[in-house]
Amino acid sequence: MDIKVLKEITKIMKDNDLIEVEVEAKDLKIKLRKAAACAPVPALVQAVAAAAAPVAAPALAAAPAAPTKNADEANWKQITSPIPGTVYLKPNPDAANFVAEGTAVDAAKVVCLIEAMKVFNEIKPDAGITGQIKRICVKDGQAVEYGTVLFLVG
Amino acid sequence: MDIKVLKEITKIMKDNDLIEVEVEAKDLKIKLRKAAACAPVPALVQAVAAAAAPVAAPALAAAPAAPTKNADEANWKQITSPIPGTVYLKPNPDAANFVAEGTAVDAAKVVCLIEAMKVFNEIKPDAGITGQIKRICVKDGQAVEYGTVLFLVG
Amino acid sequence: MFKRILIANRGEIAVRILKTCRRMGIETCVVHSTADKETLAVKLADVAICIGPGPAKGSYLNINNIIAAAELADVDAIHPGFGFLSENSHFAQVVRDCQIEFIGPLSESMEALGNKAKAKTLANKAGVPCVPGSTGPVSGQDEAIKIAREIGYPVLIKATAGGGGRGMRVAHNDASLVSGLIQAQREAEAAFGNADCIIEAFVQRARHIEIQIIGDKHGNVVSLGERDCSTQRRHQKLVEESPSPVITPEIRKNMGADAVKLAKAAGYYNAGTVEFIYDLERKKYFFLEMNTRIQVEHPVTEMVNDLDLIALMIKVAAGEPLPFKQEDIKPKGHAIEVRINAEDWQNNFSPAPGKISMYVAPSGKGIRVDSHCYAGYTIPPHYDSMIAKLIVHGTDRADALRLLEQALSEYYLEGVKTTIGFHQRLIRDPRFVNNEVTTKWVDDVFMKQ
Amino acid sequence: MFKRILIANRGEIAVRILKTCRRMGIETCVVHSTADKETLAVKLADVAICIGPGPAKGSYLNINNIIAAAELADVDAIHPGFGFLSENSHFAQVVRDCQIEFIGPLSESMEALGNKAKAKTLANKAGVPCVPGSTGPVSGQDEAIKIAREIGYPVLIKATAGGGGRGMRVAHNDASLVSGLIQAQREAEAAFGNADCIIEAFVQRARHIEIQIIGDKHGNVVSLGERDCSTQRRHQKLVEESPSPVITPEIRKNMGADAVKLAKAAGYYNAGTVEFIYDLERKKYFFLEMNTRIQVEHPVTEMVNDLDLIALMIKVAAGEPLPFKQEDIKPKGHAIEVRINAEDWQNNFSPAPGKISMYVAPSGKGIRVDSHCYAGYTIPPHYDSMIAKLIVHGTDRADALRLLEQALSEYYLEGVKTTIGFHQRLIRDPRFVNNEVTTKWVDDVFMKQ
Repeated sequence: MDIKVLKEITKIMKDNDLIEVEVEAKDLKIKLRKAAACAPVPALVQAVAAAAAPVAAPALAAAPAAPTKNADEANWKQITSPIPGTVYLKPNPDAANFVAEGTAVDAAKVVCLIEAMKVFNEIKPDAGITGQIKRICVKDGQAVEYGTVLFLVG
Repeated sequence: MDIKVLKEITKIMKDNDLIEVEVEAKDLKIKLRKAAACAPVPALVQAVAAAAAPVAAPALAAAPAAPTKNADEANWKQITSPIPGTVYLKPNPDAANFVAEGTAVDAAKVVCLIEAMKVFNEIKPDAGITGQIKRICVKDGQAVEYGTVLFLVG
Repeated sequence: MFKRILIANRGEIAVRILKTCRRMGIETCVVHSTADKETLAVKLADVAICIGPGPAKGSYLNINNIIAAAELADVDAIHPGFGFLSENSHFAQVVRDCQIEFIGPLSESMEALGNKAKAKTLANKAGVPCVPGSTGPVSGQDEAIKIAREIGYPVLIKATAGGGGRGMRVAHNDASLVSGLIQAQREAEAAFGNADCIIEAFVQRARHIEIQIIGDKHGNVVSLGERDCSTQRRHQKLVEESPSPVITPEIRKNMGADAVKLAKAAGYYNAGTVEFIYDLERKKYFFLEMNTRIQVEHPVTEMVNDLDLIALMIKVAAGEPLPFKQEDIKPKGHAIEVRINAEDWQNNFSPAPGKISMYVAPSGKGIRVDSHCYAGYTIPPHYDSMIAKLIVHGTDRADALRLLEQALSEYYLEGVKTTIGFHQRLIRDPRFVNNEVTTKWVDDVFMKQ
Repeated sequence: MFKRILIANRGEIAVRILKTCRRMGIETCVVHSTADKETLAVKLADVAICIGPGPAKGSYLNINNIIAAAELADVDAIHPGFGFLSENSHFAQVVRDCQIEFIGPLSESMEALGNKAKAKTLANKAGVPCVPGSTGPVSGQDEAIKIAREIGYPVLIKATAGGGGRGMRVAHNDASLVSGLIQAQREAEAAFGNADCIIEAFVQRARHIEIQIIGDKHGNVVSLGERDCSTQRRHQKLVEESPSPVITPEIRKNMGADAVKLAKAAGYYNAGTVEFIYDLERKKYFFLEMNTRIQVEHPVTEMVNDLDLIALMIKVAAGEPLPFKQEDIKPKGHAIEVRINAEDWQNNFSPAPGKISMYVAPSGKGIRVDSHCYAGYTIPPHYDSMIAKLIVHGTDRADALRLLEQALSEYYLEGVKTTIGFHQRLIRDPRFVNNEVTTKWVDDVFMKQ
């Protein structure tokens, strides 16, 4: 084995804030561990396969929403509540939801209503958020605050 | 395996703040662990390289004494003060010091006096501390407290 | 009594209000920005609702979102604290229009007294002595020069919508008056969207003395005595104390009566502060302005009167009559407050936000600390730099100063620069100890030595 | 007055003593073990000296090292706090032999009153009522049975050197007396190196009431009123209050007079506490023992009397006469102290040392917290588990309980388990509120429900 391999791995560690790396070649076993900010290091171990390819840092979802499940999710965008209020997913009790998982959305599409001060505010994705609804993060009638994640769009 | 490899690995460890390295050659097994930033690193982890001899753990000097300078120092033992008081390095003002750097010491050798409660307490190394005085960490007449490092012995 | 109160503020005053609510058995809803998720009030609140991003414009000044939170949390009343929307009469009106009680005066009273020129007119009518000068905004340079010559130089140029020293200039002659007026107007336009300025006689050696008043909805208004806030830096109060060590009992009594007179003239209720300037040469006081809200330094008044001003505000807002009459108010001892800010006082008091790594506040008899900080808390850069208010209450001023010196020496805080060192130096200065301070002293003398 | 005092203790009492010293302008030297390098007193002290390893035997009980530190720091006096060497008459004598003032009573007084059998003899002589029973250690089973039959079962077996509930047994008949005596002697021998036991009548429904006294070197001894510490778990005090809600003014007066009588009989000076058991059935009190030092619960007495007991201890140690007479002592209001410990109270109060990650103590009028803890502080496993003493002072007991409930709800502490939840539940229990508690109630009723 060449010492250079070790050096390259330590560089990857440094660049990705990893605190643990395990590599086992010939049919490959890789184990990486990242530093938890300050907390008692939770075992967030991600097994990645692929020989020499650089390892993507497992981005933590910023929001206290649902935990991310796969690599795709890291790229999903959030539609958040601009105001504290009550979420309504349908225009009226008897109607269908504005959107479902898979619905295509853009800045023109009403995705839900948030009632605040007796006013039903139509919520649309911010400019730049286009794609399909990947997940609905709130329930009909749920109270939300500023910044609560309503939908994930991918 | 060449000892140089070991040296290079320990250098990589030091440069990258690693606390654990495992390398298994011939078809490669590598394991690296970095110190978690905030957690009070509990296990004094021992670095092991391939099939070769174990590498000494980079022991942290427990005392707030002088910073260690070279690998040898990690093995030096401390003679500490058992009592708050005033250190005297010589038996009387006109005499020579009890010990100098290089003096051989063992549990029978008086290395200094600590005056406490008008009594001059003869300080000798604890049993098991033998070797040469490597460094004198206090000055004649200095006030010390319990645990103050007086001498390093190697 | 209210069942649940929304606290539309942050920092130590949010904690202060929350504690009184809890003591009264009232639930609390604390609204906060995304930058304040870790503030103490959020942790202590019965309900905490995020209302917007860090910059105050989107959160603590966002009327829509605050009202939305109030309806979501189903509160009976809103306490605005100080700063932010506390003196916004429109906000008070919106709150009341939503059938929620605004814990403060009527919007009309806020409008009548919150504007300096209007307030001065009202004070003149009510017979409260004002600094001689223009009775309203000056129309231009010519009128300014005419008035300045009448009252004699030096004169002070002040923005009617101003506060905190912005939009203020001193002029010593016609030339500096003209240039000062232009600058003040420009600054006022930028800061408050209103360029109106008034002109008045400038008091050379002044003490800043203010009267705390409280009124109920039944027409009762009582003065709770004065606070002397003369130790200022660039018009920002640094130290507040009560009683004032420089005025006579007679002046104290007249000031209090005049403050009550003014409040009554405006149909005022709830807590308010009537600020006066006291001219050390003429030994006369003049009405400066009125703050239609609770003030940072209110604990000074609480300590000498042994009462809870926030509780009184809530009670009178709920319609209760004041539980005392003017003759019941008998302040005891001497209280001093200093503001502990996260500022590098040796470097022009520049703000020093950051993470507090170690925090132990002083405690003990006669020592009070109002704060929202704790070890591990990061002071966000969006808001003011206040860490805590340290208030001491002694038997007399010397005793209070001893207590203050001790409390400052016991304040154990690491991680950010603070003004503790400034206060330690200040209270050992013989001129401060001997009450030789004027409102300009810190700027002109103390900081230059 | 002393120039520098050595504080031979740790935890909150070290901070408590330090603050009073600072208030009095006296420098402080804090000695500490290697496990206490991060404690607050070390950070606040003028001089801090490490005297030994974590286990108390090598540090806080190491007389040699403490005296060495005292000479190194050149102190005038040593305050022993409570626990550790505070009741060690040998230590007091060594200190005085070194020309350093021991802030406490004479060694002779400590010896006369620190031993329970001796103290009881002295009390009997002085005419202070004692629980009927043996006047000294029982020689064996036969004498024990004879005495027990004379005074009637149930009887209590107590180690003369005991404390904190160790070496204590209740016997309801001859058989349980014999086995209990053996157990108590064995326990006492192991814990205190002294197997001597006395036997006395067992009071079924008891309140623990104690009198705080203070004496000067001029023969004056004054009672500062009582503390009721009946809420105990396994003989460990949990809550202390003053005044006692169950005794009459007459009993209070007699208890105080008897406490003073006993102290004078022993030539006692400085602070001390005379503990009584109050029999709720007979409505009589009996002398239990005397603690010849400051106690954990002393703040309760400070609050109702508006004085600083630590300052008084220092002053009388320096030779000053007491600044008041018995008739000047007029306690006001009602004070309650609860001990906040790092214990898992739902799991048999097992100690729960560890790191405090978040710490904000309650504050406000009538609320006092004595503590050495802060966020980031790790409670070492070597010593007791006390985090803080929370003391409230209200106008009456109901007011104090309201304040206490609020203060407990404002106590914001994360990282370790605490007894806050226990106290919250306790003070809502109607039997506690209505003063139906006896010294056994927590063990026999409250913890079993």
